[in-house]
Amino acid sequence: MKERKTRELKSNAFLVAISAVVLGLIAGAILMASIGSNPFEGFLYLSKGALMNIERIGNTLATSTTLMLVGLSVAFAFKTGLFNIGAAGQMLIGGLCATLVAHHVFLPRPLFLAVLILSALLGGALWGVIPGFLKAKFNVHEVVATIMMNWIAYWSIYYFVPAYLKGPSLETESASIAISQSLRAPWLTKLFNGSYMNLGLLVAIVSVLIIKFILDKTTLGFELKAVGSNRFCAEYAGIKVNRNVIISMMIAGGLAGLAGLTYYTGYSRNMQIGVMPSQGFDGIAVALLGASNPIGVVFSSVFFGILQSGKGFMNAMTSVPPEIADTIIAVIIYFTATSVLFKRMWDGLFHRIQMKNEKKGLDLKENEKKPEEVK
Amino acid sequence: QGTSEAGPAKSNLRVGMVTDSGTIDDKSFNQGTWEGIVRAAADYGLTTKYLKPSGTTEADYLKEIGNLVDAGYNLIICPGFKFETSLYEAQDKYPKVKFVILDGEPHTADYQTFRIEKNVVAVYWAEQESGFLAGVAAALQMKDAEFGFVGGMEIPAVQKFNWGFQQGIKYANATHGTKIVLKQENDLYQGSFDNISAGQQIAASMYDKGVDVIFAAAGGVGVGVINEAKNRAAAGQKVWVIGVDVDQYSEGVMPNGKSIILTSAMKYLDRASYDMITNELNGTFPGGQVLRLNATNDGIGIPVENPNLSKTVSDEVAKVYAMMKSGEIVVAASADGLYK
Amino acid sequence: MSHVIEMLNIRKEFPGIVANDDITLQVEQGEIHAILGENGAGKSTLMSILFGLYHADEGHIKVRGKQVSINSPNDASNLGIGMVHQHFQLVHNFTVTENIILGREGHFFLDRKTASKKIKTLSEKYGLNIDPDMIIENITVGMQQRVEILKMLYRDADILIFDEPTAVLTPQEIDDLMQIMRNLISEGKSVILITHKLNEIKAVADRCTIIRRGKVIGVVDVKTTSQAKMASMMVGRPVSFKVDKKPAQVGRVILDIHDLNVMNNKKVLGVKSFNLCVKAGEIVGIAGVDGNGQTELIEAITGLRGVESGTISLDGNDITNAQIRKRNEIGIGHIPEDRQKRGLVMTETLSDNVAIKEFYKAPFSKNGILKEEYLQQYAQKVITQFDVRSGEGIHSLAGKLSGGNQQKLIVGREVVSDPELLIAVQPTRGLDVGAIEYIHSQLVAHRDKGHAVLLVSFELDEIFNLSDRIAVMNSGELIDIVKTSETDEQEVGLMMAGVKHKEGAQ
Amino acid sequence: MWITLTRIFPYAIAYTIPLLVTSLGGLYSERSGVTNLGLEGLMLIGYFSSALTIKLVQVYSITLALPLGLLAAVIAGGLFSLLHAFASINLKADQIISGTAINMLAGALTVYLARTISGSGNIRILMGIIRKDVPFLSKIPVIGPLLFSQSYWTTWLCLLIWGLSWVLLYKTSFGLRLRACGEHPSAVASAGINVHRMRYFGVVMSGALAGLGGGVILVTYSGEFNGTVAGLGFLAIAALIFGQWKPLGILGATFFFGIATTIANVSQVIPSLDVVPPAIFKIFPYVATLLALVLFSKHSAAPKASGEPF
Ligand SMILES: Nc1ncnc2c1ncn2[C@@H]1O[C@H](COP(=O)(O)OP(=O)(O)OP(=O)(O)O)[C@@H](O)[C@H]1O
Ligand SMILES: Nc1ncnc2c1ncn2[C@@H]1O[C@H](COP(=O)(O)OP(=O)(O)OP(=O)(O)O)[C@@H](O)[C@H]1O
Ligand SMILES: [Mg+2]
Ligand SMILES: [Mg+2]
Repeated sequence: MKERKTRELKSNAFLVAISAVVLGLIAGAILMASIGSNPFEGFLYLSKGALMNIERIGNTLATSTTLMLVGLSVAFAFKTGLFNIGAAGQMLIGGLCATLVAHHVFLPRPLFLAVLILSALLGGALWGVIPGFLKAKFNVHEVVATIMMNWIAYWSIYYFVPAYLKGPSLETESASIAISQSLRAPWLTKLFNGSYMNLGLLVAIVSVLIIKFILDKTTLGFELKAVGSNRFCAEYAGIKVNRNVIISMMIAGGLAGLAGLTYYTGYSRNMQIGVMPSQGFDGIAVALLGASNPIGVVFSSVFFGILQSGKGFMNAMTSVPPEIADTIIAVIIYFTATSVLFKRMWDGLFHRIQMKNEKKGLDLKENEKKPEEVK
Repeated sequence: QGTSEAGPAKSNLRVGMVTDSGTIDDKSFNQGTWEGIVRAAADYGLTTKYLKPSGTTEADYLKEIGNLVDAGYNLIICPGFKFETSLYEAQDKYPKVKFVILDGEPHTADYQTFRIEKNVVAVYWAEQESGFLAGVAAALQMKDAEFGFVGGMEIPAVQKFNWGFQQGIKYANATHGTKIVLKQENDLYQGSFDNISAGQQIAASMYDKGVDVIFAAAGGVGVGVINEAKNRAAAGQKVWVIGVDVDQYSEGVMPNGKSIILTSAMKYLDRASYDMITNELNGTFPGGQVLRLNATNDGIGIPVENPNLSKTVSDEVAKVYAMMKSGEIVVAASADGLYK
Repeated sequence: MSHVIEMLNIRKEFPGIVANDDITLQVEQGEIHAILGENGAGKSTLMSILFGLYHADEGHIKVRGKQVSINSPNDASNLGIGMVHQHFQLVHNFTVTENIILGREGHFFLDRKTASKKIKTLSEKYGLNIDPDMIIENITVGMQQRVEILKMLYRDADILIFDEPTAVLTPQEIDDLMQIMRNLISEGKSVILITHKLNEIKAVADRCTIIRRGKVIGVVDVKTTSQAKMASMMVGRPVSFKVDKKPAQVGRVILDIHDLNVMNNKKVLGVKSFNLCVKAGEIVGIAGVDGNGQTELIEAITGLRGVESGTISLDGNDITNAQIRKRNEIGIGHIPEDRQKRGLVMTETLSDNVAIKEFYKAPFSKNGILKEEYLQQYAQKVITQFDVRSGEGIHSLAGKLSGGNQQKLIVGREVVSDPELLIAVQPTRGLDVGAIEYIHSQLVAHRDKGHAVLLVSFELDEIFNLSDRIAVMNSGELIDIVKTSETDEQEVGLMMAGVKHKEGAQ
Repeated sequence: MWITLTRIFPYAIAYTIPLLVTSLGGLYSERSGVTNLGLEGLMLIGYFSSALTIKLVQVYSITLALPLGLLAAVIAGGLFSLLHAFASINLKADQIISGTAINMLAGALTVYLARTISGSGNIRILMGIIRKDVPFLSKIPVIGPLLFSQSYWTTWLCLLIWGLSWVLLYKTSFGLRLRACGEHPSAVASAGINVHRMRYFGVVMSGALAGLGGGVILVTYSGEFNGTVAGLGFLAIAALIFGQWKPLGILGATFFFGIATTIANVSQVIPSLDVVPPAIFKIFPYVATLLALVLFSKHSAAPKASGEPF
């Protein structure tokens, strides 16, 4: 009786994520109510704005696409114990490379798409590999390095685009990319009734599957995870830690570069200067809420996509400012960061329920035993 | 003005606006447009709404237009040339909705095809005339001084202000004997519309170098310029700013009640949005047309009431304005022989 | 005869374990009172309660006859209780003075000069020999410990707790410490000493409380009790300190180290002109006090640290600059010193941990794709063979294992991969006697299969029990290599202190 | 060149000061053992609350409005940082994630509130602080025109805070304890000091000072709250590292950033600076930080326990 081994019910990542989401939505509701709006109406129009018709669903998915890839990038880096806060810069550079290709490379469509995707991948990877290298070689903390890289990308774009990619008259953005040179596909646009839905979603989904495969099934994933969980043990085991850090940041950067691809050559078809893409930071939220799991990232990116995509219509129908969506996301992230709280709460709850059940079970057993003892 | 007979007291017209980069109270482009809408709404009892897009890409603009349309808004006003390509698509996508674009006209992204449908009105202003008037007014008031120009981004509307301004100074120097200097190094575009600190630091440098008046056509960068001028004026220095788009007099007011806004180069944005709404209510929406507002149709000007300009200067400018109306003075909308 | 400390019927529970179960400890004024117990017996927990770091679930504490409640180290300190922790509580980049006055600065503005003078005086009074203006990271471990002692004296502590103070000291430093303790007693202070080393208890303690699994087994008078008696009380059965093993069947040279120089973290030579060879079929033990270059030597052999000069060859291959993986492939197994830091990935499953060195090659994987099934079978084999106990078998996370089971897992992984050279560093640190016996037998079995074993241990007993030859290290140098059968602990102890064989034998 | 220098120096100093106090805030937090990546957000909180306060008060008294606004910034920043303190000290959450959450929360919340308050999201104030030459001192040759002319009183306030912080950290018992918390918290605990309380102090101080930094931006060169501090909070963190977690170091680092940014801003107006493309000046501080990190990586002076829960 002393060493009773019952499997204790434990809260899991999903439960924690849901708790954070619920609290985020509640916080949103309180904020809406505090300015005299009806939260139910707010959420109704928010979801309508995102999902009301096929076109809006397409737009929501197009928004999610970029978030998904950034989220995947951040999640992948997390798995290797790195915090990639530089997705914004990697998006910019990936997007810049893709935009250059879109303007200057003319090839048959399938080949062109391959080159386009590759260019964004490489651009992002380059921007990711630099902090990776600095981390591996000089132990420069990747958080600071990637933040610096963000601003370097920002100002490089700021001066590069007007100088080399300027449209006929616009100073603030690059020349627009022709549909045929972009990720937009006429059949998709038609299917989704004229939305911005583009081939990026395919890129994102394939990336999710590849990353999931790499992490779960390959020796590379094994190494990366080992380095992420305990770099000292990995080193001891003969795994080249530095090489893995560099590879990881390279892949993470590449994924963020793809996010830039979907945003700048799929969603918007040009690059704006003086804008740090907010997806770079929303992607952190996506990764955290998705518990750094590729499949989790898919769900959380769609959820955040709905928030981002539906807020405009909500603003049109009610007096709730669209910034409520960002506030909800931020609250969710705070609660994800403090998820220990929920873990304790749920574990405590489960524990109590279990104790109760166990007690019942014990009582039953004792009842069963007694007659035997009497015999 | 006879607005009472213009339309019914209550109407099912719902007027929406999508803001350009910058906010609704930018004391400039967005605000001017919005003020016209608000005035019309008060006069005719309309429902209005503006949406601020989350980005400044074509997709972002189209999305907000779609949101307004789906929310039942049937006249949508879009301030800024940045809406040109989104409206090119929207005019076909929402044929039942009326659109007004200010400072631009619908065309494809590659500038190959310009097409304006019956549900769209495009409005342009002759900013160069406005800049010219402001230049003349400032020159006459200051007589012997050094001027500077700070633009936001190098886009046509801003450039035209600059070119007109330079021509105005030259005109005043030539015909009224003023001695106004504008050095090339003091004529620049900062490169953004939102970098307040850069605006402040540039203005400070210019004032330090002896510039007395800065014409700021630069959104948030201009806010920095105005802040710097206020700071110096409060410390007793004689420095001025020329405002842009709307009468920015109140922006330059210091605690002592005086304003450092010498005058403003205005284009009557509010009038455009107000008039288009009126037209729509009267059934005279000039769909398919490109309107050009200038001196001849009172589309531009400088503030009439302005304590910072003397009576004689105001009178003199009024004469110049009249000559502009009559075609006696023609202001070029190009940089010929001027700083960029 | 008065009790300066009385801890009565103390009980302390941690989730899933009763660390202290009805423990009573009575310390007399002016005595050195030892506490003896296996790892995890609850000694540190008991002292933490006395020092106010933990709060007892039951029981109470009397200090100098008065019942007290100690809720924080401050309370303890105010009662004149001071503690030298197992891990030093010193800020590495502060001066000695700053560390000592921390929390007792006196005024709002620091007065380092006055404090420094006071510390100097105290240091002289107790023969501690400390310069108050040195920075902690620049002084030796022994000095750091004396700083800890000064910290207590500065706070006017007269009840001093030492938790395993000698684990990190050289024999000379241990002798000094014993002397310091005697000085303290003669100044009227009382000392509680926790140590695993029976000879130290014998040397200085007056009485000893023995605990096992959270319970007090007895209190003995040290003078009249033999070491064997104390040991058997502690473990609960007679302890045999000997391992059964046949004479070694020595074969070819497996590890050959020639004139090796290795830098330590402070960028000075930690290993100096070192020569050693280990042959198949023998266990060579490296004896020495912690910090004398063992870590650097092992890291150089395993490839975790670069070599300054010299050569290392393994089974005839020069591996001086080879990659770690290459060394593993040629045949190095390594039971690392710090199992939590190096040995395991705590957040991964047992099966992944078992495969961590070999996952990349067949049959664990093919073309970069893992063979999950094989991984699991293999892990199952290892944990069955080495009796690694866990909640969910191979799917448990390594971090959920107890310390002993973690160690068994590592030993299992390294032994099952059947390396030509098995390097075992402190292989039984933190283990109970049962586990120790098992691991010792496995090391001997590995030797008997014709492989080489290099053992590093700071416990002389372990070295003597297992080794066929003993290499003694001091300040990075090889003092000598002797056959176990031809030497004794005394001689090796002298050599560990740097005295060469011949000088010692004079 | 001298004239150019005297011209841009005062503005470089003005730009440096908000960075300096924010970085100083980061120093308190890191020294107490808590990494605060949320400085950007905390600055924003200060920026917003000072704008709001000044807008409300300026209609009664313009002279009172500015100091009250700064006070509000300090208080609001301090209060908001409690979120980070609670997460990283009590809940032992990942401090980098918590800091990121603070940034996002502050960014979203301030703009949300500003939009419901002003409709636009911008809050403009009537008038900032007027620059003045410091009497007598500005007449000293060489350093007079460089340091003591055209300065805001907030500059001297912030420099005073910087000086007092140096004294507090290095000359007092409290500072000794605080720094010890960032190096070896359990040593501090065993000396009978409440580590959590010290860390709360560090974090709240970082919030208060970052808030002050945001407020200073408003009352000096910006004049309006517009929803972003454009990465200055991150730059302050970079300065903290660049300055090797030392008050004098961060003074140098922030001034370095200040002068680089000012040169980039005004290079268009000053012909002698126009030869170098502004892109170089804009990118320079970030590249320099990366290089500094590489150089210092061997012996980083980072507080040893910073970022680790206790
Ligand atoms: N904070 C804690 N939480 C949970 N369990 C703990 C905690 N501290 C100690 N324990 C457990 O309590 C038991 C007693 O630990 P303690 O550190 O007192 O042992 P010890 O006798 O000092 O051992 P050693 O000789 O290894 O120092 C061990 O099983 C240990 O794992
Ligand atoms: N500080 C701590 N906090 C929480 N749990 C702890 C702590 N220290 C130890 N434990 C838990 O207490 C248990 C015993 O740990 P410990 O490391 O003392 O093992 P051990 O008694 O040495 O093991 P073995 O009996 O196998 O030799 C383990 O389940 C461990 O996870
Ligand atoms: Mg143990
Ligand atoms: Mg212990």
